[in-house]
Order: sequence, then C-alpha cells, then structure tokens
Amino acid sequence: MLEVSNLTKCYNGRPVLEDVCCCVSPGQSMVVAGPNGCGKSTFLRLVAGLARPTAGEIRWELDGQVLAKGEVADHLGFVSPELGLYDHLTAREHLSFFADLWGLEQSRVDELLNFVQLAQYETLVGQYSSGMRQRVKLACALVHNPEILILDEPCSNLDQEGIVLVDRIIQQQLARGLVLLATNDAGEVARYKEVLLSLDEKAAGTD
Amino acid sequence: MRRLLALIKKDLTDEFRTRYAINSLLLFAVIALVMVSFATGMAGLSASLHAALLWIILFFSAMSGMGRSFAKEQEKNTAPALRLAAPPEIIFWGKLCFNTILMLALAVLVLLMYIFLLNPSIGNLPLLVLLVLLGSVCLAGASTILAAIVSMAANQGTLLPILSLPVLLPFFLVVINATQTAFQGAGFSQAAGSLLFLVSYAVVIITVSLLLFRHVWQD
Amino acid sequence: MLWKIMLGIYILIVTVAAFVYAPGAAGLGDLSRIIYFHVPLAWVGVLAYLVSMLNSIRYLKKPDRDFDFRAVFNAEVGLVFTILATVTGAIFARHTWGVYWNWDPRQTSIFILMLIYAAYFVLRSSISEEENRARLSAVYCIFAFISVPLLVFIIPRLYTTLHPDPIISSSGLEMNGQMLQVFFAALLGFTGIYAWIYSLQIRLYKISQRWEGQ
Amino acid sequence: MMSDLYIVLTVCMISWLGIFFYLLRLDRRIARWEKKVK
Repeated sequence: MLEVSNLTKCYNGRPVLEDVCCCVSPGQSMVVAGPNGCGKSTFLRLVAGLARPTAGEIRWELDGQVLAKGEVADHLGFVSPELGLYDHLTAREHLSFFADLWGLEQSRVDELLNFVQLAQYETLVGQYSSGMRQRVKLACALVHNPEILILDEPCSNLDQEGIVLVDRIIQQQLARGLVLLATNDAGEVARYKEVLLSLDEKAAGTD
Repeated sequence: MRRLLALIKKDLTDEFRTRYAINSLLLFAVIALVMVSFATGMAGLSASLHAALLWIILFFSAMSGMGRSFAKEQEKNTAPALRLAAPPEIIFWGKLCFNTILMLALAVLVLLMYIFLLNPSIGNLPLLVLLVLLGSVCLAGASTILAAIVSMAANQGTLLPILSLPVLLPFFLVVINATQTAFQGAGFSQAAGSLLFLVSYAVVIITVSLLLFRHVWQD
Repeated sequence: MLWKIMLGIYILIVTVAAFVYAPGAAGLGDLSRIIYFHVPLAWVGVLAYLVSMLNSIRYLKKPDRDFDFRAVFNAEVGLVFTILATVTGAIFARHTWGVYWNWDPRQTSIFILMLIYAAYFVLRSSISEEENRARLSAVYCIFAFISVPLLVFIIPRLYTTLHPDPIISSSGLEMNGQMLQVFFAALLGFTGIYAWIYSLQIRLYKISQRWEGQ
Repeated sequence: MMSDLYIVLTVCMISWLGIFFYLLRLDRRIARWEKKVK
C-alpha cells in the first residue's frame, strides 16, 4: 500500500505540488486527475522514486513490509509519455534487454509480445506508430511482474483494441497489487476511481 | 553480470545500427591525423612531439564520441526506465565498458594510422601499444562520469573537454612522458613507474566515479 | 570588531616586516620577499578549494542549500586567490628564470587548480535547475579534487622543478629564523583574511535567506 | 635599489589598507542589514 503525506515538490523555489496527501491499499486503483500543469506527472515521478520530494513523505508497504527507497523500483512498473524508447532496437530486443536487466528468462519475452499483440513485428521501434510504441512501453513496464503499476495517460494514442488491452492489464494488476493512473478522460476516471486524487484545486500552472 | 552484458549488448547494437559515435570518432581522428600529417610534412619530428601529437589526437577524438551514450539516453528519455530497472553501479559499469571498448577500437586505429601517415621511428613497439591501450582505459574511465554530468547540462559539445582536461592533466603529463621514452626505445623496466601510475590512476578514478555516480544518476 | 582591526594592523606589520625585518635570501636578493605573499596566497587558494570540496561532500550527504552556497563562494574566493598566486609567481619567475611562464610543474599545478575552478563555474552556468546544479557541481568538485594531490605530490617528483621548495631548503632558498618568523606570520595573517571573508559571506547569505522568508 | 624596495612596500601597504577598509565597510553594512532584517 501507498501512503503519501504532505508531499511538496519545488522547482527553482516555485512549488509544483504542495501538501499532497493520499492513501491507497492493495487491490485498489487510484486515479490522479486535474488540468494540464497541475503536477500529475510530477506526482507519479515522485511516487516512483524518480525524483526527490522537497518535503513530505512517501511510504510504500508490501505484504506488511515497508520498502526502502532503493527497493521500490524492484516492484514497480512505470509507463509515461515522458518515457522514451530506443529507436534502433526492435520490440523483441527491448523486452529481452529489460528481461536481462531483471534477470528473467527469455520465455517471458514471447509471452509479453503475444500479450500486447506485437509478436509479428520485427522492425525497429523508430518506425512504429505511436500506438504501437505505447504497447511496447506497456510491455516493458510489465516485464518483471511488478506489484505496483503506475500509468501516466496509458490510453493516449491507443486504438479501441489497445484500450481494452489496458483495461485487461489494470484488472490483472488489481488482483496482484495496486494501480496508479493519471488521466483526464472522464470515462476512465469514472471506471477506475476507487480512490480519486484531484490536483485541480491548486492552479500551479500560473505562469 | 548478466545485467552488465545486457547493457553492453544494448549499447553496441544501438551503436552498430546508428554508427553515430563510431563515425564521429573516426572521422575526427582521421581529419586530425591528416591535418597533422600535412602540417608537419616530411620533417622529422622529435619523439616528444610525436608523443604529444598522438595524445592530443586521441584526447579530442575521444571527447567527440565519449559523451554520446549518456546524452542519447537523456535526449530520448530512456534514462528513467534504466533508473528503475538497474542500480546505478551496474549502469556505470555498463557505460564504462562500452566507452572502453569504443576507446580501445579508436586507439588501435589511430595508432595504426599514425604510424602509417607520420612514420615515426619507434624504439619499443610493445611498450607503445601497451601505453596507448592503458591510456585509453584511463581516458574512458575519467570521461564516463563526466559524460553523465554533461548529459544533464546545456551546451554539451564544449563542456566535456572543459570538464575533463583538469582531471586528465596529471595523467597526460605522465603518459606523454612515457610515450616519448617508448618512441625513443626505453625498456619496460624504465617505464615501470609510469605504468604503475597509469594503473593506479585508472583504479582511483573508477573507484571515485563508482562512489559518486549514484548522485549523478538521478533526476 | 576588535579582532578585525587587529588583523588589519597585524597584516600591516607583517608587510613592513617582510620588507624590512627579514633579510633578502642569498642568491635571490630582495625578490625573495615575494614569497611572504605568494605562498600564503597559494595556500589560501588550496585551502578554499579543500573547504569547497568538503562542503560538496556534505551537500551530497544532506542536500541542503547552505552547503551548496558554501561550496560556491569558497570556489569564488579560491579562484581569486589562485589567480593572485599565479600572478605573483609569474613575476617571481620572470626575474629568476627570465620568463613569466615556462610550464614548470608548480606552475602547471596552480594552473590546473585555476582550470578546475573555471570548469566548475562553466558547469554551474550551464545547468538551470537549482537542485541539479548543486548536485552535479558538487560531484564535479569532488571528482576533480583527485588531480590535486596527484599534481602537488607526484608530478614534481617525476619532473625536475626549478621552483624553490618553500621550507626545506634544497634548491637555493635558505631560510633563516627571521625569515621563517615572517613567513609563518604571513601565512597566519592571510588565513585570517580568508576567515573574515568567510564569515562575511555567511552573514550575507543568512540575511538574503531571511529576506526571502519575509 | 633600496628606494625601489620602499616603493613596493608602500604600494603593498596602500593596497592592503584599501582592501582592509573595503572589508570593514562591508562588515558594517552587513551588521546594519542584520539589524534591519531582524
């Protein structure tokens, strides 16, 4: 489970997030919503441990054990438009690279390629459409079966089939752990908001 | 170990498909060599001049290519995924190995072309080769963490040589001096002190880099 | 306030003593008097760098803007003192060796110290985000420090130097008791100036912090 | 030769006094600011 208390992040002295508190239990999905520039992505980056908070605390707990800062990444899958791919590798090479980094078998690669319906493509990722790239990102985040899944605008660029895929991923994930989702799509918000974190009361994008 | 190999394999595959670093390194080295060769003509250069020229060419061509691997991760936004998937030490070793491989390949080629184009008289070839290879490792070792720093800053092109020079200068003083004696035909026993210095320099610089890298490798 | 005025008078006395009380060194004559200023300047330059490096380490351990500020202004102070030491050294070199600059190992060492400071500021100016700037420049400050001990201790042993060894007389500069007294008095005095500048900067920083708070 | 020495000495003393009074003035000004900020 995730407990966030009084989380604040400043860039060059200007606050992007101020005093955010929330709590998510295992099996729950949380939706982070709010207008552009309200700090959704920053919030997810902080929670994932990719950026350091200016103040406040983030506490991850898994099976009753508190995760140390360095351990969080081992249990976490992260998908975000801010994340890039290697243009000159194929989808298969991406997955086997991450599988190697996590020390997993290559069978996992085929499994995932089939799951995101990319098995038949052997071209370089640089030539993919943005929807296919999004699928590669999803697959890369799922390689090590993380208990925590953080999705930043997961359905952007995806076709109907892809959106169904994301829904399946989220449902599977909820059986195993928890999901944090940042989105502005009203349908998705309604569908997944077991916990809703609204960041819109503070208009941070003032300048 | 498997993670390390995966990282190196990924970087090498990427490099072979784009050939960005290889091309810029090689072209830079060739241009520098040809210019030196034109400028000096057939005039017989002294051993000290040969040593200095060789290392100047190696330094600047290294600087033009070393920074790429980190800069690319940063530009293409692939760094965060790496941060999540592997501890910083592994990333550092991976990049270090990749840079070392690149640098060794470059050093061998530059040395061959240097001998071919400028025809220096070489007293002790094995020692010369050893010095160049050992020196390449030192160059790669020092510039890896600096390349990571530079990848997060603006005006990347000029920053890497500026940052590396102060760190590398003690190394250059020693290696140029030793290379000169190698051209003149000194034995291994004479160069033992310098070789020892180079090895310990590489060890110290890589150890310190390992300690500091976790602070560089975060956003 | 009292110790500051005393420091002023103290340095004045040391200056007079350097020119009048201490005899000129054998062989070098009156020119040797420059060491009472040159060596302390270089000493403060190195000391400031050391303090800057230590504050960089503290910053990495605990990211507090205070430490970053200390590291920066120590680098600034160090740069000024290092440039002054280089200039005074070049004057000395001109009169004893005939040229201002000849890449003597000692000159190379101080030159590299200047390069590190310069590179440090170039790096800072090219990172816009405050936290990143503080962290990365702290890493560079520590990393570049490796070459300082290497240069100061190892290189002069590999190469013959013309630079007079400051205290142990091996290459021409014999110091007698009076000279040593003035020499150490000058070292103390310049360290005092450094401490003064240090405290001024810290106070100035605290004022600006409180100003922002209001 | 002797007079040269005194010229250099005078220059050194004057420049030190300049730096000294500059620092002293800065010190006083900072002290004033400190009072104001409190």
